[in-house]
Amino acid sequence: MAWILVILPLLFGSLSLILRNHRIVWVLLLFGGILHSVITLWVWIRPIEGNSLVFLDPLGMLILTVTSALFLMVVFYSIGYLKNHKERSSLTVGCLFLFLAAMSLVSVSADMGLLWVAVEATTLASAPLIYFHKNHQSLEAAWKYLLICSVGIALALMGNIFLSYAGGDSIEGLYIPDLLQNANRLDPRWLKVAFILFLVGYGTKMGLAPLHSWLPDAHSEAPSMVSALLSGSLLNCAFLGILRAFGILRLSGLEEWGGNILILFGVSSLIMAALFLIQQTDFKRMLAYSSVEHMGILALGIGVGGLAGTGALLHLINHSLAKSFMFLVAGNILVFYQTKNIDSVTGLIQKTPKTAFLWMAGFLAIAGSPPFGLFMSEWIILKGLIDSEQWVLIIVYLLALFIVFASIAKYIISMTFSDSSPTVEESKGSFRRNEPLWMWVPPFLLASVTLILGLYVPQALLSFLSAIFPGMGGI
Amino acid sequence: MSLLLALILSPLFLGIIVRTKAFFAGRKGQPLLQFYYDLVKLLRKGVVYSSSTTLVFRLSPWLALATVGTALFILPLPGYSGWISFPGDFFVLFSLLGVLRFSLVCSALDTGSSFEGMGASREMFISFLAEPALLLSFLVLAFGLEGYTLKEILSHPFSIGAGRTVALYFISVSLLIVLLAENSRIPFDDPNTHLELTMIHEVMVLDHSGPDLAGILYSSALKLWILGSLWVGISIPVRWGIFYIDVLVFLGSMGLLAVIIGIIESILARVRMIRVSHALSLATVLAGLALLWTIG
Amino acid sequence: MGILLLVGSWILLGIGTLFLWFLRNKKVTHLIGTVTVFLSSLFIFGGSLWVLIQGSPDEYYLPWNIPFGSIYLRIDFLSALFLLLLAVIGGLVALYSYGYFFEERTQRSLSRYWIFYFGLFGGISLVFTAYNGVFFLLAWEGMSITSFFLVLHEFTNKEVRKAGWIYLMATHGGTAFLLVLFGILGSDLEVWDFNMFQYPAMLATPIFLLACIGFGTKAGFMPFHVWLPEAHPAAPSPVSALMSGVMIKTGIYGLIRVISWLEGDIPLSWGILCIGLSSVTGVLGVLHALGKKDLKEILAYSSIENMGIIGMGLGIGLYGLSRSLGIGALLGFTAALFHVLHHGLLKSSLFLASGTVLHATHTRNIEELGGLWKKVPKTGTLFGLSSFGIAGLPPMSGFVGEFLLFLAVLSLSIQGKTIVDILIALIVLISLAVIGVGSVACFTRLFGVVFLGEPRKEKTVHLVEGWTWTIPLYLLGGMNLVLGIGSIGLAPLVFGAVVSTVPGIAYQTALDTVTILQQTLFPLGVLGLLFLSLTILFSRIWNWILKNRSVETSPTWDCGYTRPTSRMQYTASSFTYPILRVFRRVLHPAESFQWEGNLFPRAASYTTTLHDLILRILYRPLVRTITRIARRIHALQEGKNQVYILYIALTLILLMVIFLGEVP
Amino acid sequence: MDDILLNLVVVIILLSNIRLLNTSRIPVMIVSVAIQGWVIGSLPLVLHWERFQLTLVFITLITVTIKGVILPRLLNRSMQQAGVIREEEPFVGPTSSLLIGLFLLSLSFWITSTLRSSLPEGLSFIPVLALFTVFNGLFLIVSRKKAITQVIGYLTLENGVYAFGAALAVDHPFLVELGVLLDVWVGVFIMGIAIYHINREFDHIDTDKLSTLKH
Repeated sequence: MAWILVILPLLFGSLSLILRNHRIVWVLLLFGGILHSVITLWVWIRPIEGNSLVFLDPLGMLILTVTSALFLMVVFYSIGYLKNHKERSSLTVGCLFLFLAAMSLVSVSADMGLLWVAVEATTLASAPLIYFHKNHQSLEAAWKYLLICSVGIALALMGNIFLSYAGGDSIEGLYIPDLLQNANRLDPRWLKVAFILFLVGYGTKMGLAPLHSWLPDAHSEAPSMVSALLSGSLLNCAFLGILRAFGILRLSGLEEWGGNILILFGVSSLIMAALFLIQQTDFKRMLAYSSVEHMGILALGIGVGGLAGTGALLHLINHSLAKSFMFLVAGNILVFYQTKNIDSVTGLIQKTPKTAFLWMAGFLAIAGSPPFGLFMSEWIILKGLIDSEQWVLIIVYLLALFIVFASIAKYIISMTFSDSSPTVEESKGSFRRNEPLWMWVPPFLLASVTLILGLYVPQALLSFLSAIFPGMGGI
Repeated sequence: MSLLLALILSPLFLGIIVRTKAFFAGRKGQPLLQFYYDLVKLLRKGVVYSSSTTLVFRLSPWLALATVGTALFILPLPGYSGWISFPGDFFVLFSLLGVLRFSLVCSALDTGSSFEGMGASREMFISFLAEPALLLSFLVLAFGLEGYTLKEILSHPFSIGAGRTVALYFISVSLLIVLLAENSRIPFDDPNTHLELTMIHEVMVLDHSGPDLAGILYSSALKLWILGSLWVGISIPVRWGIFYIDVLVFLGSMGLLAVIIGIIESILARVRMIRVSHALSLATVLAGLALLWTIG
Repeated sequence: MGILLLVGSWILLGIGTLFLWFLRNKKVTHLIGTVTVFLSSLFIFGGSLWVLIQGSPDEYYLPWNIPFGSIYLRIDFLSALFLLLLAVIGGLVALYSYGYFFEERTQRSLSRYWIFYFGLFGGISLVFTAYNGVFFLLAWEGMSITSFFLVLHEFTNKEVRKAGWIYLMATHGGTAFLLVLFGILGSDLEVWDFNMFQYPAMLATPIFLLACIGFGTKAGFMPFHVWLPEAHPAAPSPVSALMSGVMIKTGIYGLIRVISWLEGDIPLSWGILCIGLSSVTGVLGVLHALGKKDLKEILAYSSIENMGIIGMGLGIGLYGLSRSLGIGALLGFTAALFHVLHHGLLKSSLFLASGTVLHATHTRNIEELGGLWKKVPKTGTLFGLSSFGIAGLPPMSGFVGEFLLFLAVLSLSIQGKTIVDILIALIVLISLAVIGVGSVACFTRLFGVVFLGEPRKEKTVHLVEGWTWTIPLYLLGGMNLVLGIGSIGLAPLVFGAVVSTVPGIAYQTALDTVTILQQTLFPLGVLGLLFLSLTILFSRIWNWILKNRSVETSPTWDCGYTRPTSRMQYTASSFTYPILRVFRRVLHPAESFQWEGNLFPRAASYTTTLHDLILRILYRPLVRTITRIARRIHALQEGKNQVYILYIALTLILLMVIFLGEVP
Repeated sequence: MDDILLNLVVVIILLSNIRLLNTSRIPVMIVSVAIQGWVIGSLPLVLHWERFQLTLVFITLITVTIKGVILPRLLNRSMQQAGVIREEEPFVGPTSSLLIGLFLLSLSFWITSTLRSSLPEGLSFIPVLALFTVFNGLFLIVSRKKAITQVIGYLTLENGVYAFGAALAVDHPFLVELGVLLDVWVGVFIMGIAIYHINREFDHIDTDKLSTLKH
């Protein structure tokens, strides 16, 4: 049953690669996206038991749902976006579907090996998407993405091998439920190495500093809907790998040890992101670095555990929504101004009010200020830190968040409110005022979801999240 | 009673000062009642208003008189309670002097004359330095005598306690300095100079004429009287408990104060503007010393 | 009932927002905006008045499905007092805005203004009524963000954008501290309702520090005040009026709330901390106000100074509580609340008047202004009155607060008797004296230079004094005068708010304080009346004297100088130069002196400019350092793939070495 | 007989690594990677020949063909396309590379010291070797400029990983191995394409010129 979630996009992808007519391809895209999300919903309603390879546990469900929802939004956006790039439609759509398939596989796979294969597959499926624009920069970005992530993934494979060996003869294979059950019978020495390898491997993909180096390039060069998927879903998938490993580690009594490493990565990512956001000149890179920062927050929260862990899982949802919608809006700005340079974008609010509105709202959202969901989740994490009395961490966390807020605010204000010099219209022949539906409806929907999550967090959701890891602490 | 005394005798007070100075200069000097003649003469004149002035300018003499009048309701005879007396009334007294300052400075700025502006600025400067000393010394008195009202403070200053009487001397000196500064006497200002660049108080009222000028002059005389009686109440603590004798004593000591001021004015020279701050900070330091004395 | 009225006002605001969202007509938009705010302010006024009259707090509880959150609205006396202030100022400012924004260019900017104004208005009222931590913080942030957009109203100006950014930074940073504060207070609580908060004893001092920073940023305590002198000049004047009149008071409100939660004995550090912070705030604030040349900047600094006075009141209160000198404590808190009301009324009216000046002259530099009284007499009169009041002179209400503070200090020193008490009293008193005289100097300067004398630069002044421009000023100024004289009438409300909020007050002390208040406030009122009647009397007398005299006008006497020009007037900077000169070691006013000409004097110019002390010695260097570090760090990402992979390898090796490698 | 074979394997792997380190001619590198592929591909058989299974043979065959035949051919082709046969001025010259290689070897000895004790006698050297190969691959990627040399480095890395797999996780579903093969294969395939594109875009494959995106 769970296979459908993988096979279906695979099918659609290959179809759209075969028949190259862009209209058909668009229809396929729309249909596939909707179908996938429908199936995901159905899986929620009628839970299914997995087999030795695939299953659907809460964690997987979480990632799967986020991915599927984002994909749906991206579908609407991309159909509008591809109108201007008809010739590349079939390849793009095909790769999008393969990407979706890979990500769904990641979230449903019940075997660490399969998970690993899936993560590698995401790399391969998304590389052509990053190379969408077919110019020097995008090529460079794709090349870096490919090489760095492959290296990382190779390390993760080593992690798999070590894990299987840590199991010894007692545990057959890498079936996650088995591992979780017999976690205490794993050989800690090998398990530790395995975890470090997983962390570095999947962490490269997830963009934890200092392994994040591919992330800004890829996000800034890829077409915006792809950046949205990369930042909103792919990073989560990589994080899922780490979470699986950490789950095993927790049960084998190494929680403290592993948590410290995670906290280390979280802090370093927070600081690096904050410092790199100062004096940034490219607004898509700005968003990318903010992703690094949020990944750091996730790592920190999980590492600290307790309430912070639950907060981190909530933050995962919020960040995916907010960041992807921010990337979509950035795509609009890119379409209008034909530049990613912050200084040459002026007077959004006068020229494109809807986009400006969304851009401002998105800023408030990703900078973690009310009434958006990220405020809530960041705050729960802070509460977790306070409860565990990690005063130094609290200071670092708040300071980094503040610096991030300050620098992003600076850019956003100058872009949105600066006086629009007429030269912009004159020089940019392609400057357009009208904002078609596809440009602002999907981001608007995403934004409203984040908004709701900021003002109303269902108890069901919270209990669901806090049940994911036993003893993760609820509210 | 104190109200009437002040209203009647404050110009005479000025007269005594002038006479003392004349005596020391070896002149015969003007009659003691000269200031009454001046006031009457001014009241009979007409007025000339500057073309750039506004209502504020007209308001100033009224406000000045009203302020001082209100203050006189609070001011007690040393040892007796004023007409209106309540905890912290001396703070009200000082703030009323602030009102007087406000109206005068505004009227000075209203004329748009550079000299009056300068005078206003200097007035502000001096009071800025004088105010802390004044408040501080009264805090010391209130704390030392455990009194909230002027009556309690002025009735028996020397009941402050044997060890602390030194504090009273400090305070009376610093109060004297403040008195001279606030009423722009020598060494801070020369009330009867005629070079505008050096004047402070007088230059502010250059444009007032006739009844307005009379009002201003009278109010400043009253101001001098008020501060003077405060000083007297603290520094000359002779109380018989019999009202009329106490009144006579008070008047005598006021005369004494006038003579003292006259002597000071005739033996001291006017200090430079820069040095004013030194003198006034000295007053504050003295008050501080007094505080230490009262605590320890 | 009170809550109902409040909710009604919020509903009203919501409906107004909907209208504004869909309307496209300029006039209608403007009208709807004004009317909505005015009506809802009436609602709020009624609600708070109801609570005050009925004499018992009014509350409403509804569970809310966010972590630690609940919709818990509560109007007690304290909230009611602040709500009254909000209602009065908010409504009048809205009325003023009607005239001020009448020539606004586009409908969109108008509706933007009004929607955010609704947001700010409603946000503040929520802050005053929210009784749950999360709810409060959400309202708090909503207030901050909407006010940020209001500050950005004239965003095409670069300065405005910078100011907006600084304001956003300040308010957000402050909120961060509040988050930690509530996190600590609400530890092991299911729902963060205010009435459940209690202190972990060993964290008491850090908690108060957090509160002081978090709420003090909003209130403008030094050194967290930097946003005020930036945001107030940048914002349109009505907005500055609302922000300075009410919004910064939310900081004070928060501080008082934090105080109200503590039970048992208060650490001495609280009072001392608060007093130290706020006396520095007051003195430095007034000194900066003396040195600045920008009309609204001066007003902003004077707000800071007044916050200092209020803070000193709170500090005395806290100190008195911890020394169990109840009377002094109560007097201190009462003084603080009185001063809150006073400053709210007068500062908003001053900002509104400055708005009229700006609208007429298009400059904020007071060195270029002058003689405006003759152009806008009503505004001039009210500005003069307000300056008089804000300088803390009797019989205006500003004096009542300072007087009560003085009384508090007095009773503290007399009853306390220990050296620390005396020193505290000394500090407060000295700073009170400096602030008092300083503000007199500052506002005589401001009023005199802007409205009196002759215009220093010939500017095209187009006179605007419609009734919407002047009525708010009249009402605010008048209310202030009434409060000053009839303070005895207001005292029960304020004192009730204090007694109902401040913990650990014995019944007897309360009674004694009441008697003291009666003993003092009544004579104050009498004196005020006396003063007014004397003034009127003298004016009558003068008219009678001058009835049959010659009253001529001639140019100002300039010591025989034949052609006096307006440029010969004393400038604002030289007016306060002597005072600043005393503090030049601290403030470092930048002086520049040009003097061409060798033997024979030619054109010479001398200017002094005062930059914010804290900004100069604290924030600028900090930002510079962080930026430098960031630039260094950027070198890590030079684009070479090899290097990136090197990072991965190094990370791997390091992790293995640190977390695995043990020497065999 | 058995340990002779093992020692032979060890020696070959070590030598190939060292050769990779200190040569700058790409054909030579390709050849040594191919040899390494042969040996490491045949590791499972060598290590576990006593429990002789068809599956083992099967895996070995596939691995050897891919690692030892197909990939080198691919690399050769892209080398021809790119028209480069030498790695000019690498970031780290051959001699110093050797020194660093020694350092890496000792490092991998130290890191695996805790693990080796828990291994059966015959296998105890494998972690060292494999880890060394992995580090070696990383080092090649870091220290060389040409895209193709970096691919070779990546291959070496994969070899090391595979060595681990072959040594430790042999009695395990073939998922992992298949994964390896698939991914290596596709990876290199895509990289081949990428190199082809880089070549066409920049008419060189010096990846250190690919550094326009920074900060």
